[in-house]
Order: sequence, then C-alpha cells, then structure tokens
Amino acid sequence: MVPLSYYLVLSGILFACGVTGFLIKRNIITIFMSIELMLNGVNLSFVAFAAQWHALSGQVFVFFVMVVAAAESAVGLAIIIAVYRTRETLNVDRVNLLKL
Amino acid sequence: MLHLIVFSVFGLVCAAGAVNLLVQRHPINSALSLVVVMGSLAVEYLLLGAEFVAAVQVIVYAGAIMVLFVFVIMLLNAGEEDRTKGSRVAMLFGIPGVLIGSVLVAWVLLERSGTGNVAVGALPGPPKVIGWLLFHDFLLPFEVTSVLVLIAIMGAVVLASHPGAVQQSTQSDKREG
Amino acid sequence: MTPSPHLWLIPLLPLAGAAINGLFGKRFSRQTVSAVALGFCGAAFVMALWIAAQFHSSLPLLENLAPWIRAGDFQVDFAFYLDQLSLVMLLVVTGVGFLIHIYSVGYMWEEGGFYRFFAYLNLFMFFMLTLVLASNYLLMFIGWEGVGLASYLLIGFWFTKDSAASAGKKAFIVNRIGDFGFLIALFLMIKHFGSLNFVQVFRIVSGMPAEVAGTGLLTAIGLLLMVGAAGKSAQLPLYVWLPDAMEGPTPVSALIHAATMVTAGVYMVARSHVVFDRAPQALMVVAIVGTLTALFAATIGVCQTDIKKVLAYSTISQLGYMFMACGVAAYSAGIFHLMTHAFFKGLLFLAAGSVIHAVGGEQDMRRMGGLRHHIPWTFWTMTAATFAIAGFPPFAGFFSKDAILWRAYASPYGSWVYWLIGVFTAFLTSFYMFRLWFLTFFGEYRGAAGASHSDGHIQVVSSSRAEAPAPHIHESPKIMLVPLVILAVLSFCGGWVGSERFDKFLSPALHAGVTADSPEEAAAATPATEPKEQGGSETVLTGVSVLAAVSGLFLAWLLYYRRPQLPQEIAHALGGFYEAVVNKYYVDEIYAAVFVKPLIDGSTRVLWQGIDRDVIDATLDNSAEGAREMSDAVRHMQSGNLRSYAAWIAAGAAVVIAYMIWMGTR
Amino acid sequence: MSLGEFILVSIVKIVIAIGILLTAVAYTVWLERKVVGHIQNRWGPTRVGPFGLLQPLADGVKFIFKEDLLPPHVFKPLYIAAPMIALIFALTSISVIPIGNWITVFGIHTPLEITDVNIGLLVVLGITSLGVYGVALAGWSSNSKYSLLGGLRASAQMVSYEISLGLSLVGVLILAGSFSLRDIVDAQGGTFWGFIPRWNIFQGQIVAFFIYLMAAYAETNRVPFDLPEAETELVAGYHTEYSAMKFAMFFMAEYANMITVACLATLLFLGGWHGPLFGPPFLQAILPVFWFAIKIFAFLFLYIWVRGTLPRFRYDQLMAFGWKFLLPLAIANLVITALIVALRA
Repeated sequence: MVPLSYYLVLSGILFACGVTGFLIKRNIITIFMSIELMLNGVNLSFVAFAAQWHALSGQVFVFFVMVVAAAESAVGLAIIIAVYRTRETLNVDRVNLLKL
Repeated sequence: MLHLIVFSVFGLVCAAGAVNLLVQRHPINSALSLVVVMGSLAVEYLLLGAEFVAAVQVIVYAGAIMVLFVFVIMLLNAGEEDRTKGSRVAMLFGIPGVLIGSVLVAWVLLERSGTGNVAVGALPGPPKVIGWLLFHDFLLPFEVTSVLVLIAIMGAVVLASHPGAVQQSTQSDKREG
Repeated sequence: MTPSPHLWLIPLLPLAGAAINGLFGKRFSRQTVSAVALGFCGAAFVMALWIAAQFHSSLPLLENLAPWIRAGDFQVDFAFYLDQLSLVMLLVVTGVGFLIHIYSVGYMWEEGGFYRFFAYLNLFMFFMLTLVLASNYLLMFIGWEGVGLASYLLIGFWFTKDSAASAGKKAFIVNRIGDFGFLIALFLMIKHFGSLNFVQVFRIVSGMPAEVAGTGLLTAIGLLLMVGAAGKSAQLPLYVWLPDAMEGPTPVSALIHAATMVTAGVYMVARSHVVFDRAPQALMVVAIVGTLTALFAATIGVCQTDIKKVLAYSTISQLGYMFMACGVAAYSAGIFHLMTHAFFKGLLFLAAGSVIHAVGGEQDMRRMGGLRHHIPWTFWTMTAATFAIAGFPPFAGFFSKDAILWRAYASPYGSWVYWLIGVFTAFLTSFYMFRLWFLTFFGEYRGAAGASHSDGHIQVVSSSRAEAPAPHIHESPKIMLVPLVILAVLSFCGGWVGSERFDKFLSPALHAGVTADSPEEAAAATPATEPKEQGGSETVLTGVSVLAAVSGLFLAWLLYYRRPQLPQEIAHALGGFYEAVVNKYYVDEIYAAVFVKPLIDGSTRVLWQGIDRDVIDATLDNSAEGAREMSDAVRHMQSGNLRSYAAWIAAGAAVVIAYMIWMGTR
Repeated sequence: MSLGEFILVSIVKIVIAIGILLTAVAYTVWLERKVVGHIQNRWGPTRVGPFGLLQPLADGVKFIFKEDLLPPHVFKPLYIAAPMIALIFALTSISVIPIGNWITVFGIHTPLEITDVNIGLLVVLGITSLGVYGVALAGWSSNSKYSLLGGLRASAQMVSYEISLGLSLVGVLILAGSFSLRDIVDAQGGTFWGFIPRWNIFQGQIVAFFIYLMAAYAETNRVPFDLPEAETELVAGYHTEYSAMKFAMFFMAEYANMITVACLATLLFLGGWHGPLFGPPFLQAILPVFWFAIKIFAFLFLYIWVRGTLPRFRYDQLMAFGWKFLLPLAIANLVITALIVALRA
C-alpha cells in the first residue's frame, strides 16, 4: 500500500527537474526534452489521482496529454531543424536576434 | 510490501533519470536518460493498474516521441553543450530557489494532501473500459485532438522541408550533412 | 364684406425689393435698381395710406398668418396687429422711408455698390415694418434684431474703410447688449404669462395689482425692457454707438439713426405701457434716464465740430425727451414728438448730406461758412428744420416739445425737476442748432480754398461777406431737393395736428384700447393720466420754453456771427471742462478700459494660456509622454534572450502555484 | 501455486524458452543459407556436419574468438550499449507469446507460455517499437557517415512501418475482442463447414495478413526493405563499424525479431496451435505445439524465399510504399472489419 503522496512527491520531483532543465540548459533540444519530462510528471499525478478517486477519466486525460505532447514535439522539432538550418547553432543564447 | 519495494525502486530510477537529464552535457545522453524515465514511469502506471496507459506510454512516448528526439539529435549532429558563462544571478537564485521550492512542495504533499493510499492495481484500466470512455464521454476531445495532430503533421512537414527547391540549390552545398 | 386688410403685404413688399436687388442687382443698371427699390417702398407707403384711410375706424386689426412655434401650451404665430399706435408708426416709417429712398438715389448715384445699398435699405424697411406690425413680442424681437443687422450692414457699407467696419461692429455689439435685457424680459413673460402675444400678456398684466413697492415681476420686466430700449434707442449707458454710426452714408443716418430705428425703443415702451403703468418705479427710471440723456447729449453736442456728430448728439438728446415723456406716462406726447422729430431730424440729416455733397465731402464745420448763397434750397429747408427743432412756435417741434414739457411738469408722475432740466436742454438744443446754422451758412467760406491752419480751434476771418470764390460748390440735384422740401413742409405744419387731437387719436391704443373686452375696468386700473387742467400755468410754461429757444438763438448769433472770436476766449476760460466736453467726457475710453480690456486680457491670459494650454494640452501631452516612458522601461524585457523568457514564465508559474498552495492550505 | 513455486516455474519456463529461441535463431540462419543457396543454384553450407547442420555452431565459435576491436573515434558508451539494447528487446518479446495449450508436467498444470498479460499484444508492440533504439544508436555512435545514414534510414523505416503493423493487427483485435494473445488464439478455434479452420486469415483478414507481412519484413529490415545494411551502397549499414561478438549480437537480434514476428503471425492469423488432433491422448497433448512449430517454419520459409527472389526497394520507393500505400490500406481494412463486426453483432 503506497500512500498517494509518494506518487505526488515523485511527480513533483520530475516536474522540478523539468523546470530546472528548462531554465538551465542551453541546448534547445534539451530544453524541449525537459518540457516532455514536465509533462510526464503531470501524467503521473493524473494517474495517481485517478487511482485514488477511482475515476477512469484521469487516465483518459493522460491520453490527451500524450497526443498534445506528440503534436507539440513534432512541430517543435521541425522548428528546431528550421532554426538550425538558418542559425547553424543550437545554443539558445546565440538565437537571440529577430533578424537573420 | 512488494508494491512499496517496486514503487521505490522504479521511483528512484525515475528520479535518477530526471537528474541525469540535467547533469549530462551531451543531448543524446539526456535523451536516453529520458527514455529510462519514461520506461520506469510505465512501470509506475502498471503499479497503479493503468495497463493501457502504461502500454501507450511505452509505445507513444518512449517508442515514438523519443525516437524523434534521438532522430533530430542524430540529424543535427548536436555536439557537447559548450559552457557559456552561466549568469551568476541564475546560479545565486536558481539552485537555492529550486531546493527550497522542492522542499516546500514535498512538505506540503507529505503533510497535507490527505492520507489516501493506493493499492496495487487499485483502479484497473483495461483497454475495453478505456476505449468505451474514450469514444463515449470524451468523443469531442478525441476528435479535436485528431484535428490537432493533423495540423501538427502539416506544420512539421512544411517547416522541416527545404525552403523551396530554388534557394535550396544555392545553399545546399554549405548546409548539407 | 369689408375687404381684408392684407397687413402681411406691407412688410413683404420691401422684402421682395431687397431680394430682387440683392440677388439680381449686379446685372441691373442703376436706373433699374433705383426703380425697383423706390417702387416696392412706395407701394408699401401707398398700401399703408390705403389701410389708414379704409380701416382707421375699425382698429385694432389682428391678422393671423401661420402658426410658427407650438411648444406645449406656449404658442407663437406669424400674426400682425394694427392699432392707432402702430398705424402712426407705420405711416411715419413708410413715409419718411420713401422720401429718404428718393433722396439716396441722388446721393449714392456715383457711389460703388449701388444695388447693395438699396437692397440693404429695403431689407431695413422690411424688418422695421415687421417690428412695428408684430402682434407678439417674439415677432417684434425678430424685427428688432433684423433692424440691428440692417444698421450694421448700412453703417459698414463702405466696409473697405476700417473705421466704418469697426463702427458697424460697435453698433451691433452694443445693440446686442441691449437685446440681452430685452430677451430676459421675454423669458420672464413666457415663464409667468405663458404667452408673448400682446393681447394675452396685457390682459393678464392688467389683472395684476400695481407694484408700488418697487420690487416684483412687472418692475423687473419693465426695467429689462428699458435696457433693451436704451440699447436700441441709444440712451445713456448704451448710446456710444450712435455717434460712431455717422461713418455710414448720410441717408442711412437720416433713415436709421434719426427717423425709424432709434425710435423703435420708444415705440416698444409705449406699446408695453400696460406693464409700465403698473410698475411706477420702472417708469421713474425711464424718466430719469431720458432726462439725463437729453441733458448729457446736449452738452456734448455744443462742442462738436463735425456737422453729423452734432446732429447725432441732438438725436440722442431728442430721444431723451421722448423717454422723459414716456417716463411721465405721457406716451401720446412721446409718440407725437417721435413723429415730428422724424420729420425735422430726417430733414436736418438730409440737408447736412446735401451740404457735405456740395462741399465735396467735407464734414468739418470749421471749413464751411457762407454757403447760403451757393446752396439756397438746402439753406432754406435747413432753416425750417432748425427753427422746428429749436421749438419756435409755428413749427412742429414747438408743439411736441411743449407738450412733453407741460406733461413733465403736470403729470402725476412728473415733477418740476424734469421740466427745469427739459427747458435748460431746450435752450442748449436751440443754441447748438443755431451755432451749426451760423457756422455753416454765414460768415465766409473757410473751405479748402481758404488757407485754414486751424489746429482744432475755430479761426474765423472777420470780413463777413468776403466772396472767397469756391468755384466747385454746387447745389444738389433736384432729386435730392424734392424730399427736402416735402420734409420742410411737414416739419413746418406737422405740429398743427396738436397734442390734444393726437392724444385723443391714440387714446384707444394707449389707454383702454388693448383690453377691449373690459374698457371700464381698464380705465379704472390706469391712473388718471390727464394733466391737472390749470389752463393758466400751461401758457406760462409755453412762454418760458419759447423764451429759452429765443435766448439760445441770440447767444448763437452773438458768439458765431457778431463776434466770432468770443468762443475762443470762452474755451480758454473754461479750460479743463471744455477739454472734457470736447472729448465726449472720455466715455468711450472709460468703456474700453472697464469692459473691453479686461475681457480681452482675461480671455487670453486666463482662458487660453491658463486653461486651454496649461491644463488641457498639458494633460494630453503628459499622458502620452508617460505612456512612452513606461513602455520604454518595459522594453528591456524583450531582450531576445530565450532563457530570460523561460525564467519569467517559470517565475509566473511559481507565483501561481504558491498562491494556490497558500489558498489550499489556508 | 505459492509464490516460491511460481517463481521456480517461471524461471524454468524462461530458461527453456530462451534456449529454444537461441537454437531456433541459429538454425534459422542455417536454414536461410541452405534455402538461399539452393535458390541460387548452389548447395549452401554442407561441410560442417551432415548437410552443414553444425555450421551455426561453427559460426558462433568463430564470432566468439574473433578480435573485438573498439574503433577510437566512436562514442564509446553508446557504441557498446547499442547491440545489447537491440538483442535485449529482440529476446524479451518472446515472454508473452503462448506456444500451446495447458499441460501438466510433474504435477504442475501450467499454460505453455511464460506469462499471460491481458495486453499481451500491446507489450509486443511496445517492445518492437523500443527495438528501434538499438539500430539508431548503433548508427549514430559509430561516428561514420555510412553508419549514420544507415542508422537514420533504418530507424525511419522501422518507425514508419510500425504504424501500419499496429493498424493491421487491429482487425484481428476487433474479431478477438481482447489484447491477450491466448484469447485471440482461442477465438480462432473450430472450423467453417467442417473443413475450413476458423483462422483469422480465413475470417476476412486476408488483406490484414498481407499488410502485416509487408510491415513485418520492413520492421526486421529483411530483403525487399533491407536498405539499411545494403552492401552495395552503405557497406554494411548501421553495423559497419561492428566486429565479432557485437556484430553477432546484431545478427542474432535480427533473427530473433524474425522469429518473434513469425510467432505473432501464426498466433494472430494462422490460428496458433489449432490443428486437427488425432491419435492417443499423449500425442494429442504434443500435437498443438507441433502445429505451432510447423506454421512458424512455414512463415520463416516464406521469409527466406522472399529474400532469395525479390530485388531491393529504393529508399524513396520504400517510404512512399509504406506511407502512401500500406497505411491507407491498413486503415481501409480496419474500417471494413469494424463495419462487418458491427453489422453482424
């Protein structure tokens, strides 16, 4: 019997790591991955709460999160490729000019 | 008791993977640590009884999205993250801030978020029931997300395709590879 | 079936004339323009005569043309009202007007803008007739304003001349100040009587008790009406515009500033006598204002050197007489003097016009003299008018002025003080009129031919009949002389009507006439205005007034014919007082300093710089500036550094989460 | 069946299964070389043991003793990990595949499978999708253009065909109504009009079987789609830099995947262990496993046969075929079966 709060702590940790990654990392792809990590943290808490309150809709919601994450990563990666093609670099600090 | 052991094992693996993602300098390593995180999460979902979610997590997240990431990393041949000077402000506030934040969140979760505990497989999520839910109660969101995915596909195709054959010829030599 | 009088036709004819001349005048020849103008004005005069002959017995006539304003129970219609009072005014206006039209054809023949002049004249006639024939105060007010407009247009006829233009503006503005009082009176009437028609208003007012205490509605209305009249008829506080109005052509001065427009105020006071009868305090104010104006204007007239200025001040003084008459409730005497004054003052102005015409535009009496041989017709007609205004017995002026003086003394409202001032003013009137007479027609010509190095004071060459040849002085053409002769005849025999018969003729209009339905009740209400019948004292007073006129003549003869250098010594003797009088007591300067300057300074410094620029513009500019500075400060956030954006997003999220935790755990 | 007993039985099953699988892999290699040889009018391995039967053993020993060199410029950790990942995921999918019916051995009555999960098919799908990493990472970490391109093409191909693979299975799922493989096989018992067995392939899923076949060949990078390690263009594709044992691992992983796919095909379309049962009770207990093995052998033989005959696809043809032909067909098939099931129900 695992108390619910353990799951929440785990998802909190995942989310925290995601946020720090999002803030610290300089490589665009890594930032993007930390976003995915955040989403996973959220998914975990969704399923944990669904389990606690015996509502399957929590799990269904996880699907929608996944679909959105998939769509987002597809477009995001396309953008990253486009950025790389024009800027020759993936370092976020160098991608700061609106003009080429 | 078994449930607790398995949970804590895979919880630790998950946390370690997440931290590893931060620590690693090379994006491919962080990508793989993220795959590890997703796998252990899938196991956590199984512990919670959400089989279909776990399976889909493995197939969709680990199997498709992360492959895309690895794919892009390979394609762009992204090297090590060069250490540009980290702004002191971020260092100064960042780390203590995060620590305090997480401790606060942890304390709140442990102390105050109710005492409900979850048994193994507390809420079985067999595919049949989930399927029923998905196509009855959540039909509209389902259709909307399908449109979303369609748009995402089109967007990705347009963005990633070379900007027109004409310019492509001039820039191709410089950029190929 | 008695034919309906078609009153509306009278004002319409001059309007048609004005429209035709105004719109198509540019293409007409001068003959056609004058034919149109004279034709329509003459038709109006003939119409007036026909109505007078046909309907003088069945007055008062009320002709309702069309509804104009329907605001709830307040109604105003285009309606004309003819009774004895307005019939007299009608005849005077159309008669004198017609004569002046004829005269001005000759006078303005060489002038530019010929058709424009006659369009304005006809327009003036239309408004004056509307004013006279109106059956309610609002229509009268339309005439009132229209007349003011026409006077503005005519004074400023030579608008290229700067002084003419500013004189026109001055006249219009001062008139408007007077009209302001008139308007408030109208508003009071609407508020309290619910209507502006003479019939309703006077029926309500006659039902009200006389306000002896000096406070109350009727007194207020009376005083305000007096303000309007003062503005229009150039009484004491608001007379400043009339002397400057001499900038206009002379026939204009004759028609507007002698015969018709300025008398509108007297007509209005006479018309609303019902109100004034019940507001004795207001009546007393009218009398005092009239008397003071008469005296004041007469003193200034004595020292004027410009021939038209002298006549202007004499007009103001004579109007003062009329208001004095109305002030002592002798309205019929006032109207009688109005009529006679229209004749001889019109004649004086026209004669002065022909004199100026003769000497080629010269208006300064010091450069005239000995003109009686050159322009005999003008000389004799002017002589008749001078004797009339001075008040010598056979002439019109004697009868009307004497009637006023007698009423001033004998009327229950009057007192010997009015009579005394009146007689002294009569003496002054005859003195300055004969001074003008001698200076213009006797002695020898001091005109452009004579080497005149006079620097403001009168310098007379003693040889009396020196025939300084002034080859270019010539008599006016016949078309100008005919009206002069007619007016001379009128001012000679105009007074023979006699004040009693005139009084009897006007009595239905002035006393019981308006309240036709209850004559006896009205008679009781109006205090007995018939003078105390001591026949003896009346002849004594008449003798005194004739004596005053003769002494005025003698003094003028002495100073300006016998020993011309005497005025010089008198002037030096009086010194400062003489200077003040010559400069018209500096009234214009005072008005400028007291009213005009503060107004202009106030508006520029306070309203413009103070409020508009410093308050309104400032707030606008500062708010724009503030927005710009604020946005400049915020601009630094958009640095392009993705990770700073990420930090802000994270910070925002943290705050939200913290808030929710705080809310949750509270 | 206490916990301890359960663990023991599981371990025994796992050992037996891995053993069978590895030997099957080895002998599939042998079978392929013999068949391809005969197709190309030559003998194939005959020297080592009768009919070359010991050839796989010889190869295994050879791979073990070969020098396992580690090129300097590779990304070491992933270079070493890649073959392991590939092999691990190839072998783990056998865990949920049921071989036969219930049997009682030494008094224990257990089903002939390592475990039964009610989402068995999803697990298999998940594991095959994870298999992509082995190939991708191998291609990237060996740090050479050929291997990078090979790795990219292989992973792109596997990812694309995975979808049509999944969709083609959905038809079967609709008929069987459950993800568990055992239920699917049970749903295929019995016969039509006496002699036609009620296998899915005969229940209107023939098109699905065809799609599954194509997708399976692409998934395992087999002949018509074996562009990644096409010798002529990319030397050896993603495992160019690999030698000895690591190369062997990739090799084994590939064949293990083939076998897994074959098992899956038999379970879903060929009715698993269903076949005519005759003879004494003991024989009847063995016969289902026999039928299962025969079907797998047939499928593998088809594999090798195709390899010997069909030419290789060009890369754009391959991708176009996958996305523009196979996927729409799979969706169409899915729709039709859904309609049929809905109408019939």
